[in-house]
Amino acid sequence: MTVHVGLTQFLVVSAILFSLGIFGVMTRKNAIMVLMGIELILNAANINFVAFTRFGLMNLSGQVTAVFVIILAAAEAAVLLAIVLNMFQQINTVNVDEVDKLKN
Amino acid sequence: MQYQFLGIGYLTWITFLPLIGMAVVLLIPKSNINAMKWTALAATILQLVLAAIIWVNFKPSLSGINDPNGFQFVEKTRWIDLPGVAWFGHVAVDYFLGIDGLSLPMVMLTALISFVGVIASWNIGKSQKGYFALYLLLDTGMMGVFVALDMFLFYVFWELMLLPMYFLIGIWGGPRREYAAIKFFLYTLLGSVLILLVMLGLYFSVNVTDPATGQAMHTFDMLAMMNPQNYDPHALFAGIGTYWRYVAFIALFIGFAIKVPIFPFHTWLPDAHVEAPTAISVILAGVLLKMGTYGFLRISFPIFPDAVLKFSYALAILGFINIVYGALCAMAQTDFKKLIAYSSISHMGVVLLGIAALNTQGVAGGVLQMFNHGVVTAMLFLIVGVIYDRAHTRGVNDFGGLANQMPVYTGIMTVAFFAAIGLPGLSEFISELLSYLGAFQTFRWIAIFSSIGIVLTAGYMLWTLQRVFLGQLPEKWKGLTDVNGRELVSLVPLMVVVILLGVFPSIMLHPMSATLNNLVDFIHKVGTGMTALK
Amino acid sequence: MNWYDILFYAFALITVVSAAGVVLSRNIVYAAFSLLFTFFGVAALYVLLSADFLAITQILLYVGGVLVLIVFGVMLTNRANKVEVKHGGLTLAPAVLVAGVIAGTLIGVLTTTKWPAASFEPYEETARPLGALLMTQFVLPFELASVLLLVALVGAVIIARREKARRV
Amino acid sequence: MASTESLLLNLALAVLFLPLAGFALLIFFGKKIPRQDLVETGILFTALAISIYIMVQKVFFVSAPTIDLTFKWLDLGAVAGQQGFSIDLGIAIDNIAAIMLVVVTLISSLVHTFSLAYMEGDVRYTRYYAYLGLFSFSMLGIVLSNNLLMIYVFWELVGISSYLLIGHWYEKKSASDASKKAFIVNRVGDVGFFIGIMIVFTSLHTFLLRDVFGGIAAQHLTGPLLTAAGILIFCGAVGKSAQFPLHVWLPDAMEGPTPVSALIHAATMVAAGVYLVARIFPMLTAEALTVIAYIGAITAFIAATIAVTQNDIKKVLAYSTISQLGYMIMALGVDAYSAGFFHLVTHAAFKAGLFLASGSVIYAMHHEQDMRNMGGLRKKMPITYWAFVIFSLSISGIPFTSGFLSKDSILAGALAYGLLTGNYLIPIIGYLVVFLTAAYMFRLIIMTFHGEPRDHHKYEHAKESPKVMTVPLIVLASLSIFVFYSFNPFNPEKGWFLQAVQQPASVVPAAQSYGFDQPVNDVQVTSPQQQPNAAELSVEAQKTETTRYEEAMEAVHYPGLALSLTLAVLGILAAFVVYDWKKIDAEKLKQRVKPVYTFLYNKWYFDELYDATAVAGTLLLSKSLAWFDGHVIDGVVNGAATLTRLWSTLSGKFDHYIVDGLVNFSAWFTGFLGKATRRVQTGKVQTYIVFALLGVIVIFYVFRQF
Repeated sequence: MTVHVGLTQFLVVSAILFSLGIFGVMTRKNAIMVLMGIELILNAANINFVAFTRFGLMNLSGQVTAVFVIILAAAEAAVLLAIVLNMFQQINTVNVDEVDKLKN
Repeated sequence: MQYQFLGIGYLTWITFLPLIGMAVVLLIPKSNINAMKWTALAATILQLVLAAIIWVNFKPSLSGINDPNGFQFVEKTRWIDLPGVAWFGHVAVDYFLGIDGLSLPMVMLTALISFVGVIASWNIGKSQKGYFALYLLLDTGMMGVFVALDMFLFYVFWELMLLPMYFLIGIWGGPRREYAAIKFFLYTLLGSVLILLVMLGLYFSVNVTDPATGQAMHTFDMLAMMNPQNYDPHALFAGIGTYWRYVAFIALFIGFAIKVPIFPFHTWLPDAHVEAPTAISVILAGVLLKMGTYGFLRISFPIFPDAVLKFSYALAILGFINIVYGALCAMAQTDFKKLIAYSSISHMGVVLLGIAALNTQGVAGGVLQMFNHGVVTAMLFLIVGVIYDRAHTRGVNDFGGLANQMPVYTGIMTVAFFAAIGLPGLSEFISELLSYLGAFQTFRWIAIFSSIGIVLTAGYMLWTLQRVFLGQLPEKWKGLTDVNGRELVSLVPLMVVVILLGVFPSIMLHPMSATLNNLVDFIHKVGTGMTALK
Repeated sequence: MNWYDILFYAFALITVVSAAGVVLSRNIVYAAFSLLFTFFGVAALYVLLSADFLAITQILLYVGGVLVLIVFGVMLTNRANKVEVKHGGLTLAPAVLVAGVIAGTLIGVLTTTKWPAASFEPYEETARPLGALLMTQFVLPFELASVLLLVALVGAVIIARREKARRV
Repeated sequence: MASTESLLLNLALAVLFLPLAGFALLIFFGKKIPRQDLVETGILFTALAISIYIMVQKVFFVSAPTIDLTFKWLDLGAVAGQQGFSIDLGIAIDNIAAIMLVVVTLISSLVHTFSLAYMEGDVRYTRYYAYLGLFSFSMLGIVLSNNLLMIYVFWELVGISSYLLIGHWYEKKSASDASKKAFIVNRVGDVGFFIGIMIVFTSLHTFLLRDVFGGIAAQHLTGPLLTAAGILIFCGAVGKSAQFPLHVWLPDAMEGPTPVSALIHAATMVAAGVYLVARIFPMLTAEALTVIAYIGAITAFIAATIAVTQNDIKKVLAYSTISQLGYMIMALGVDAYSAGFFHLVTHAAFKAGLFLASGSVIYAMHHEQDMRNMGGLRKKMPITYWAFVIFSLSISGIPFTSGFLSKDSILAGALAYGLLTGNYLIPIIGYLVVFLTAAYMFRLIIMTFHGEPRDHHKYEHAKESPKVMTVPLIVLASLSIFVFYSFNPFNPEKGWFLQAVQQPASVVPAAQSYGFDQPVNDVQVTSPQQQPNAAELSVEAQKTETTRYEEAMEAVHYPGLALSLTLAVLGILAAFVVYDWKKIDAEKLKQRVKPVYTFLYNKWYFDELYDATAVAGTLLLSKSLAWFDGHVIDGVVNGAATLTRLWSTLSGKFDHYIVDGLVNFSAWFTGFLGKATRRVQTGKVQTYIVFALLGVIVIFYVFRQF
C-alpha cells in the first residue's frame, strides 16, 4: 500500500466518526449522551471542512466555517445543558424518551 | 386658493367640523351631558355660519355639472394612490370637493337641518354621548355626500352616513326600532350595492390621462365620467344608448330610488320615521331623502344622459304614482308620523316629476322642492315631536281642540301644514308650481293626473289639522303646555325660511339657475349624441 | 509510509476508538472521558491538515469548554453515579443496522468518488488569513455568531435558573 | 309714465298692502295693542278713501285703458340656444279693477264696522280682525293682478282666509267640517285653474294677461287647446263662485260669522270667480263661453229652486247668492260682459246688505237662524226691515233699484243670445229664476218680519241693533238705488258705469268666437286677431257701425224688460199669497208636491251624492291603498326578508350537514389516518432521527446516478 494518506483517508475517518455519532444519538436515552453523539457528528463534519480546505477543494472559508461550527457547538452545548438541568429539576429525569408530555 | 381657513378649504371645514365636534364629545366625561349638547350645538352652528359664508361668496354665474371650471370652492388632492393593484391597475382616488348651483342648496339645507336637529335632540334620554357622537358623524357623512365630486369619495360618504343612522334608529328609537333600523339598513345597503357595481363599471370604462405621469388611467372622477370622449371604445359603458348603459342607469336609479324613496321601494320610510326619535326623523326626511334625488341629478343624469332621455317618461310616471299613491296612503294613516312619512313620499314625487321633465323650470322646481320639502317636513316632524313629548301618543284621533290650548304651536303648525299643501306665499308652492310647469311642458297628461295630488294633499292635511287642532279639547289634554323657548328656536328659523322663500324664491333659484340650465343643455346635447364621440 | 502517514493512522485510530468508547460505554463518566480523547484526536488530525488555528481552537473550546460543561452536566444530574446509561427506545440491532448502512454508504461513496487532483499545498500559517477573512468577507456571520453566543449565554442562564414549576 | 299714473299705482300698492300690515300687526302684537279692531277698521277706511280716489281718477280722468306695473319676479336664465324661463308679475289698474277696488274696500270696511258690535266679546276677536285683514289683502291682490299667476296666488290666499274665517268657531265640528269642505272643494276647482294656467304658460311662456292675449291673437294658442285652457281656468271660477257642480261648499260656509258671510261669501270672494272670467274674457272661445253660459244657467236654476225650500235664513241667502252668481256667469257666457260685471257690483252691495241685515236679525234673536222661529220683527227692527225690503226689491229686479238695471241687462243679453244662436234654453231659465228669486226673497221677508211672532220669548228680547250695525245697512241700502250707477232708471246704457265698463274684444280666431261683435252686414270680414290690442279694439268696435249683438239687444230690450218685471211681480205676489195672506196653505202645497219638495229641500242630494261617490270613493281608495301598501308592498319586502331568512336557514342546514359535514369528515379521516400512523409517532427523538436518516438513505439510493 503505497498510497499516501490523502483526502479519502480523512474523509473515511470523518465518516466513521459520523456514523458512531449517529449510533450514539440513536441508542442513548440520556440527554447528555445524546449531546455527546451530536458533538461527534459535528467534529466529523469539521474534519471534512478542514480536509477539503487542505486539499484545495475549498479555500480558507472551509476553515472559517469550521470555526463557526465550533462556536455553534459551544453555544448549543451551553443551551442544551441548561435545558437538561431544567428538565431534571422539573420532571426529575434526563432521559429523552420520558419527555413526551406533548404526546396525547 | 382663496377660500381657506388655516390653510384648509372651506368645504373640508364644513364637512369635517362635525367630526371634530364628535372627537370633542367623545373626550367629554360621560356625566357632563350639557357639555356634549353644547359641543354638538357649537359644531352645527359653526357649520351653519360657514354655510352662510359659502352662500355669500358663491358666484351664481358659474355653471358646474360637467365643467371642472364651473365648480367653486374646489379642493382636489390625491387621496389614495396605489401604482399597481391586481385587476385594478393604477388606482388613484382624488379627494375632490366642490360645489355648484345644485349642491349649494343641499349644503345649506344640511347645515340648517343639522342645527335644528341638535336642538330637537336636547331631551334625548339615554346614552347621550353615543347619541351626539353618532349624530355628528352622520352630519359629516351627509355633508360629504353633497360636496364630493369623486364618485369613490361620494360612495364613502354615502356609506359613512348609513351606519350612524342605523344606530340612531336602532338604539334611540321607538318600540319596533330594531325592525325599522334593520329594514332601513338592509334596504339602503341593497341600493348601495347597485351603486357600487355601477361605480366600478364606470371606473373600468373611463380612461383619462393622468396629469402626473401622462399615462392613461382609470378614474373615479365624476366629471370625467360625464364626458363621452373619455370612455374606452371597447368598454362596457361606452357609446350612446347602448344596452349596458341602460342597465347601469336602471341599477343606479334603483340605488338612489330606495333613498328617495320611490314607489315601490318606499316601505322602509314609514317604519323608520315612526320608530326614529324626533331629531332623526327630521334629519331623515329633511336631508337623507334628498340624497336620492341629488344622486339622480349629480350622477345618474349627467353620466347617462341617453338613458335619462329614454326613461324620462317612466320616471315621470313613477313621480305621478308617488304623488297620488303617497297622498292616498297618507290619508288613511292615523299615526301622525306615518302620515307625514307618506306625505314625504308624495312630495318627493313632485321632485321626481319635475326633474324628469328635463327642462329648466322642471329641474329648478325639483331642486327647489328638495330644499323646501326638507325644511317643511323638518318642521312637521318637529311639530309631531313637540306634541309627542307632551302627550306620549301620536294618534291623530287621540287629539282635538289643541288650538285653544296651544295657540302659538297651532300657529306655527298651520304655517307648516299650509306650506305642505302648497299654499302660495309659502315656499313649497313655488317649487311645486315650477315642477308642474316643467312637467306639463314635457308630459302633459302625467302632469294633469298628478295635479290630483294637490287636492288630495289638501284633503289629508286639513283633515289632520281638524282632527288634531280643531273641535273640543279632550279633558285629558288640559295640562298640555304651549311650545317652549327651545322648541321655538328650532321651529322659527324654519318658518322664516318657508315664508321668505315663498315670497322671494329668487334667493334660492338664482344661484342654481346657471348650473341647472347647463345640466339640461348637457343632457339634451350629449344624450342625443350631438357631441361627437371618439 | 512516512511519518505523516504513521501519525495519521495513529491519531485516526485514537479518534475512532475513543469515539466508539463514547457511544458504547455504559458509564457516562467513561463516555465523557472517551470524548476527551476523541477531541484530542480530532485536534491532532487538524494539525495534520495544517489547520493550526483550528487545532488550538478545538482543544481550547471543546476540551476546555464543551467537555467541561458536559462533565458539569453529568455531575449535576447523576445522583451519585447510580444512573445507568440505558440504551434508548431503539434496540441495538436496528441502530447498528442503520449506523452500519450509513457508514457503509458514506465510505462507499467516498472511496469510489474520483476526487479532483488534489494539490497538496505546503504548510501556511492560517491564523492571520483566517482573522482577515472573519473581519472582511465573513464579518456578518461573525457578528451573528457573537450575538448568538450572547443569546445562548443569557438564554442558558435564564433556562437553568428557572424556578421549579409545579409538577404535572 | 305720467305722474298721475305712477301715483295711482303707488296708491294701489298702498291699498293692497295696508290690510296685510294690519294682519301682521294683529297676529304678532295683537295683545299689546289697545282696540285692535279699530286699527284694522281704520286701515280699511283709509284704503276705501284711497280706492275711491283711484277709481275716480282712473274712470274719469286717465285716458289710458290700463295702467300697468310689471317687474321680473323670477329669472331662471336660459338653456343655451333656447328660450329662457322667466316669470313677470305686476299689477294693473283698468276700469273694472278700479271699480272692484272700491267695491272690495267699501264692503270690507262696512263689514269691519258692523263686526265691531256683532263680534263683540268673541273669544278670538283679535284673530277675527287679523283674518279679515288677510282676506282684504288677498282679495285686493286678485283685483290688482295683471297676470294669471298672481291671480292664482291670491286666489289661494282668499281661499285660506275663507277657510280660517269659516272655521272661526272651530270648536263646533260643523264649522271645522265646513271650512275643510270649502277649502277642498275650492281646491278641486283650483286644480282645473292650475292646469289651465299651465296650458297657457306652456304655449305662450308668460303669465301676463296682456301678453297672453297678444299671443293668442298671434295664433300661438288655438283650437281645442285654447277652449280647454279657457274652460279649465273657468274651473277656478266654478270653485270659488260656487257654481254647479262645486256649489256645495257655500251653504255650509254659513257656519262662519255672519259678517264674514256678507263679505266673503256674498259680496267679494265668491264674486272673484266672475271677476276672473271677466279678466280672461277675451281669450274665451265660443265653445268655452257656451259651457260657461250653461253652467251659470244651471247653477242659477238649481240654487233658486233650493232657496225656495230652505228655512235657515242664511241658507236661503247662500242659495240666493249661488243663484245670482250663476246669473253673472251666465251673463259672461252669453257675451253680456258689461252686464255680468255690472250685476257683480250691484249684487255685492245688496247681497252684502242682505247678509248684514240678516246678521242684524240673528244678533237681535240671539243667534237664532231658523225663520220658522221668527216673525213679526218689522215693528221691533224698522231700520233692518226697510233695508231688507230695499235689498229684496233690488235682487228681485224691481225698477228704481240697482238690481233692476243690472239684471235687466243680463236678461236682455241672454235673450239676444237666444235670438242670435237659436239657443232659447238659457233665457228661459233666466226668466224662470227671476220669478223664483222674487218668490223666495219675499218668502224670507214675510216669514221673518211679517205676521205673528212664533217664538215669543226671543221676540220679547229682540230690539233694533246698535248704530254701528245699522249705519252700514243704510249705506248699502242707499247704494242699491239706481242713481249711483245711471241716471236713467230704466236704461243703464248711458250711465257712467256701463260707459266705463266696455266689453273687451275677443282675441280668439274668428272661427272660434261667437262673432257677435261683427257688423251686421259683413259677418266674415273683420278678423280680430289682426288687431293685437284688445282694449283698443273694443273702443274701435263701439265706434263703428252697429254690430249684430247691438242689433239683437235693441230688438229684445223692451220686451225683455216687460217680461222680467211681470215675472218678478208675480213672484212677489206668490210669496204674499202663500205666506202672508195664506190664501194657499203652504203645508198642503208641500204635501201635494212632496217628492219634488223633498228633493229640493235636500238640495238635490248633491252632498249625499258627493259623500257617496267622491268622498267615500277617495277614502275607500286610500284605505285600500294603505292596506295594499302595508300588506302587499311591504309584504313583498318582508316576504323577501322571510325568503332570505328561509334560504339562509336552508343554506345554514346545508352548511351544517353537507359542507361542514365534509369538513368534519376530512378531519375525521385525517384523525383516522393519524390514529393509524400514531404508532410511528413515538415522541422519542431517536426514532425521528432514525426515520430521517432512513429517508436520506432511501433518497440517496433512489437518486444515485451509478
